[in-house]
Amino acid sequence: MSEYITSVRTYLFIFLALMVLTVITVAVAFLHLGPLNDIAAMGIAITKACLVILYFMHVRHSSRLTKVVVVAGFLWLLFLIGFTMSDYLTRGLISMQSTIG
Amino acid sequence: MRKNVPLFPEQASTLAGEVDALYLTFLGISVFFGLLVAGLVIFFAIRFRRRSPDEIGRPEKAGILLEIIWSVIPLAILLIMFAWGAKVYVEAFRPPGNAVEYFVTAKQWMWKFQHPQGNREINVLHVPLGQPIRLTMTSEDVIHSFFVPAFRVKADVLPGRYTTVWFEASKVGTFHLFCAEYCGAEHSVMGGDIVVMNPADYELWLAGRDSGPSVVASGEELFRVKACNTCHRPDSATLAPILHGIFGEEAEFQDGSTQIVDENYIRESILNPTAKLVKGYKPLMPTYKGQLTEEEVLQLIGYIKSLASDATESQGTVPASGSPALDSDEG
Amino acid sequence: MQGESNEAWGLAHHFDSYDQQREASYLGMWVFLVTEIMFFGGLFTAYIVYRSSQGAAFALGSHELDITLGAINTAVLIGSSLTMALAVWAAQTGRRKAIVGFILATILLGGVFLGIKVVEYSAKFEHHLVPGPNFHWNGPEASGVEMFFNLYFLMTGLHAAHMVIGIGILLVVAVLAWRGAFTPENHNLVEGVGLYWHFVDIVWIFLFPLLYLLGRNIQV
Amino acid sequence: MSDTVTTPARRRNYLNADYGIKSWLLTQDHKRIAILYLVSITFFFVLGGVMAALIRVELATPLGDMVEPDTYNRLFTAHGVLMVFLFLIPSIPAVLGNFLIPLMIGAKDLAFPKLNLGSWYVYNLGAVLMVVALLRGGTDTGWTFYTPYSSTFADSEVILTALGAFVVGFSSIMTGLNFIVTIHRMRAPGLTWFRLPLFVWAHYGTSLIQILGTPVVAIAILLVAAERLLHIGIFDPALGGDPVLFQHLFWFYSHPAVYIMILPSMGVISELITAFSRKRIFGYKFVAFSSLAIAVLGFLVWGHHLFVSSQSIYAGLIFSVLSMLVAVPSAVKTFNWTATLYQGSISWQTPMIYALGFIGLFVIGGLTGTMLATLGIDMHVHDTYFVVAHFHYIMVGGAIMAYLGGLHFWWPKITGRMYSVFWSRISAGLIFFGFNLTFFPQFLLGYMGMPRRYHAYPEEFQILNVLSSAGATILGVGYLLPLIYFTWSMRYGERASDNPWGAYGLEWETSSPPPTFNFDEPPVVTTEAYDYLAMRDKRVA
Repeated sequence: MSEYITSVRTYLFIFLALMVLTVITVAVAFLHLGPLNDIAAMGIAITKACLVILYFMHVRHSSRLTKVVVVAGFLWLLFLIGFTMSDYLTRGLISMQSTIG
Repeated sequence: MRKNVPLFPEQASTLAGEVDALYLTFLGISVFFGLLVAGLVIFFAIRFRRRSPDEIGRPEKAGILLEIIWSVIPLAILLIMFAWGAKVYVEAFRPPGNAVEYFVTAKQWMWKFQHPQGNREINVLHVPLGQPIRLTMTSEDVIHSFFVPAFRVKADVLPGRYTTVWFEASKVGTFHLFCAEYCGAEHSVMGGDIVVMNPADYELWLAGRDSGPSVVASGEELFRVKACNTCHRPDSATLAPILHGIFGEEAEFQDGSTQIVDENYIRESILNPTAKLVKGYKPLMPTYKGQLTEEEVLQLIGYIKSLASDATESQGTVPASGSPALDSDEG
Repeated sequence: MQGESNEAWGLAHHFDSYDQQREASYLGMWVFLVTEIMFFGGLFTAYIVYRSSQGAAFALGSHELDITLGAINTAVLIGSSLTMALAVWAAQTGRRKAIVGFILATILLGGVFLGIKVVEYSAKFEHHLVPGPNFHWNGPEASGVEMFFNLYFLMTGLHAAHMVIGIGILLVVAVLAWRGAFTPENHNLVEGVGLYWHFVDIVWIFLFPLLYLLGRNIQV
Repeated sequence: MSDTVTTPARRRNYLNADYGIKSWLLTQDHKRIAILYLVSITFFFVLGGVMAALIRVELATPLGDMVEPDTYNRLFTAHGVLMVFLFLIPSIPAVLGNFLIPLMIGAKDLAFPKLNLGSWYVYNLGAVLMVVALLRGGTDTGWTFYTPYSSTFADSEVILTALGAFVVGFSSIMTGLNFIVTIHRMRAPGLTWFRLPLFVWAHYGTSLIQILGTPVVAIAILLVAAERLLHIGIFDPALGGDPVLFQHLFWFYSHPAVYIMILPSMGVISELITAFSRKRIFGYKFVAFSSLAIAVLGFLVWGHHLFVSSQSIYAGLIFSVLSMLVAVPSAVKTFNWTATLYQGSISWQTPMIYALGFIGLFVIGGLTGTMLATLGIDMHVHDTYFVVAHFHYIMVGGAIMAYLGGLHFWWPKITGRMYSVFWSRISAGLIFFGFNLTFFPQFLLGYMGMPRRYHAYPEEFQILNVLSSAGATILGVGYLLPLIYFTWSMRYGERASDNPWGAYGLEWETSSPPPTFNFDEPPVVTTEAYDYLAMRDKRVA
């Protein structure tokens, strides 16, 4: 199993896509979209990160093991954030500090 | 009663029996499984001991059925225990509607209590038998934890926030109060006594000393001294929201979000008024950070809560006005 | 002892083949990056926790940041990722001088990024927006805004520290490349430092919207 | 290399391959690095043990009459920090794992030998920081560093100790990274995943936790230091922060960290049970996958440390039910070990005594753990001696029993010498008895309501405390014995054969002690794990 070599053209194309996405995300930030602003900003950031990971970091042409490692890394980040927020987002509901006698 | 050396703590609250039932059941299950495994291990180790140096064990076939059995049975038992434990826990942190509110302020290394009638105590709290009591607690410095083993209740006491715990004493006597969260040099002596008295004795005890103004009265006084009442008027909502009846209701903020008005919200509104601006008002209110002690903030909250019921009776005990927040939550 | 006889150029004694060695190195680097994800993850969690309760203050804070400089820096860093990727490509295809050139370009762009960051930091310093005893905020929500700047400095500071380390390693790699240490069979170091550099880029790809963009549209 | 000496006693091995201090301090041989770790962690085990002894002496009387309260707080903090960060977490992985994983998978070394040596130096750097903190008076925050006490109020060497923990964390990451890559990429031909020894599976799970958890506690510690030094408020409410966030970040690592201690122990026990029953383990795949299940589920339960910390009730419910789930794979392992004994050929050698003792203690520790995960019970026993007893049953009764069992099992492989059978059995018995006498009374104390980290306590708790202190004395003697007879055996012990126990495994197919590159011939694996039948057939043939 020898190494896959990404072509220079692909690199340039990805670079271009990243720049376009950067411009879009800045532009979108000034629109009034309500909660969609956050979603758009994060969606674009995730797209950019995926492009970097898949092409610049060669994960697209790597073994399944590498892909699992990458996914696991972000999955655990989600565990950390998600379960922490399970506390913070439910504190105002019935919690020991807001029950009312 | 502390003289004899028991191996089990006294049961002195209505909750204690429930916690013990849960614990003893679980203990029984544990002893059963513990003895089962230990017994099998010892029996096998003797029965199948090596008899010649070259002997090897007899390999058995895979036992999928066994694996499933000993995964599913423990899981089922554990889930039942989870549900039971959750029931007791939720109960322990949701005070009944008729609970009387006492205030607790912890600091390194003492407990300060205030009765609704105004009496203050340090490291000793007298409470009447058979009356649900709800503690609203905060800390002036680090995290402490309010722990009365005989009542089986424990809750951390945090700086900058209120936590609550409740109990209904079921036995007259004096019981240990401990700080259960490590809080510094004198952590182990940051304790005291909870003295449970017959209601009549409690009344006598209260009457026997100068109680000072009640919590609500002190709060009302502060409300005037700090000039809160120049803006927060009962009759006009031009400068600031009317506070009457807001407690337990939903407040709507500038950005459209809402929150139930609870102790933590009122605290935040006093100390950091612009953090959540009620819809339709300008950020005019100055902060009272550093100008009020934790106890004074609690008194103000007690006063504002007393406004929740329409009559401004300052009788001390917080009336049992139902629990709107809970009701709406349970929907 | 056993390995010494068949120890080829750049193949460590305990590996059987270049493929095995490369795969081990690539996997090891990714596992390391996973730890980096979790390292920054703690800060991201703190950010999300406080933003969820103090959104308005965070919006106020983001208005104090220079969106133009932020956007330029994003472009610069993405550019440096491109040159880094090309350096790896040069190593894969055995172009010695190209490796050195692309690495130097990466270092240069990284330096530009850090330079702009210094300009931004010093502006915050002048406006008393650096957390600590000297922090001063006239408007509303002082404590929330301070929290925003705490996180801003911690997150961008940790990111900048990673950049500085990256540049240091790149300098060493550039020298090694000049001496011809990398071959199409063995250029694991270039690949590894490349992965690291791209990771630092990805962190910034998230920091930029979180710190500079979110809440920008809210009037204050 | 022209080594013509053929007697096993004088064969070239990793110990006599080279001499001199430099050959040890600059070695890249995983076996020598394991020995370096062994020396370091033994030192800190003894130091932490001294702290424990002082604590137990103080607690023999209700009044805090031996040391000042502040001194006591520094003692239990030092005990916790040293034992957790400098002994338990590196113990089995960095010593036994380091030594055995390449041997067990038929590799010449770990994937990154320099990184491995580096991890030992990083470990020592962190350890030095902690020792300096100790010499400057110590830290009084408890090993948990709870804010805002640690970040604002404590007047002791918090930063140095925290920095030490931060640095040691990196050595743990380095070890984990090395193991993961090694297990994936360096296995001998024919050694498929399901032929791996369960010790290797357990270490794979452990490494996952080290990789995924350690960085989070590193950043949490860094934030405490930033808050303390620069007043950048993240956790202190006075600075606008939330102290509970620290608890989330801290336990995101520190709960799984318990599995860093217990998973390798389970791996050791699986090896011991099969070796001394001479039998394939019952339900190989279930035991193997339960290691992974523990590693993954272990990350989702940290909130059970926050049931009374003002965490929301909903979060409490989620974390409680997930904590119940993580108990199942542990139960599966226990039942499989027990079933393995059935119809085995059980030999009562010292390592096996440790293994059987482990099962008993681990069952108690595990069951009390599920009690603690039950919301209604935790509310009463949280932060009491019940918790202290529980985690000592896991960490001491579990991890240290397994560590000692493993050390007794592989000692002949590591040193090429046997130790005294008689004394090792005595010490195993003393440790088992002393341990139970020390910690079982603490369950009772905890339910009675004695909070942990108490320097003085009400009189009615004294009898149980005295029992506990008496047990600690016996336990101390029990730990001292191996220190003596192991040291003695290195010089005077009988020479061990390559496979003194008649155990299955690649590590037993090479010489004792192994040569520098582990195997004279690269091994090829053709049989399933623990296939004692095939092993016997091969020997007969």
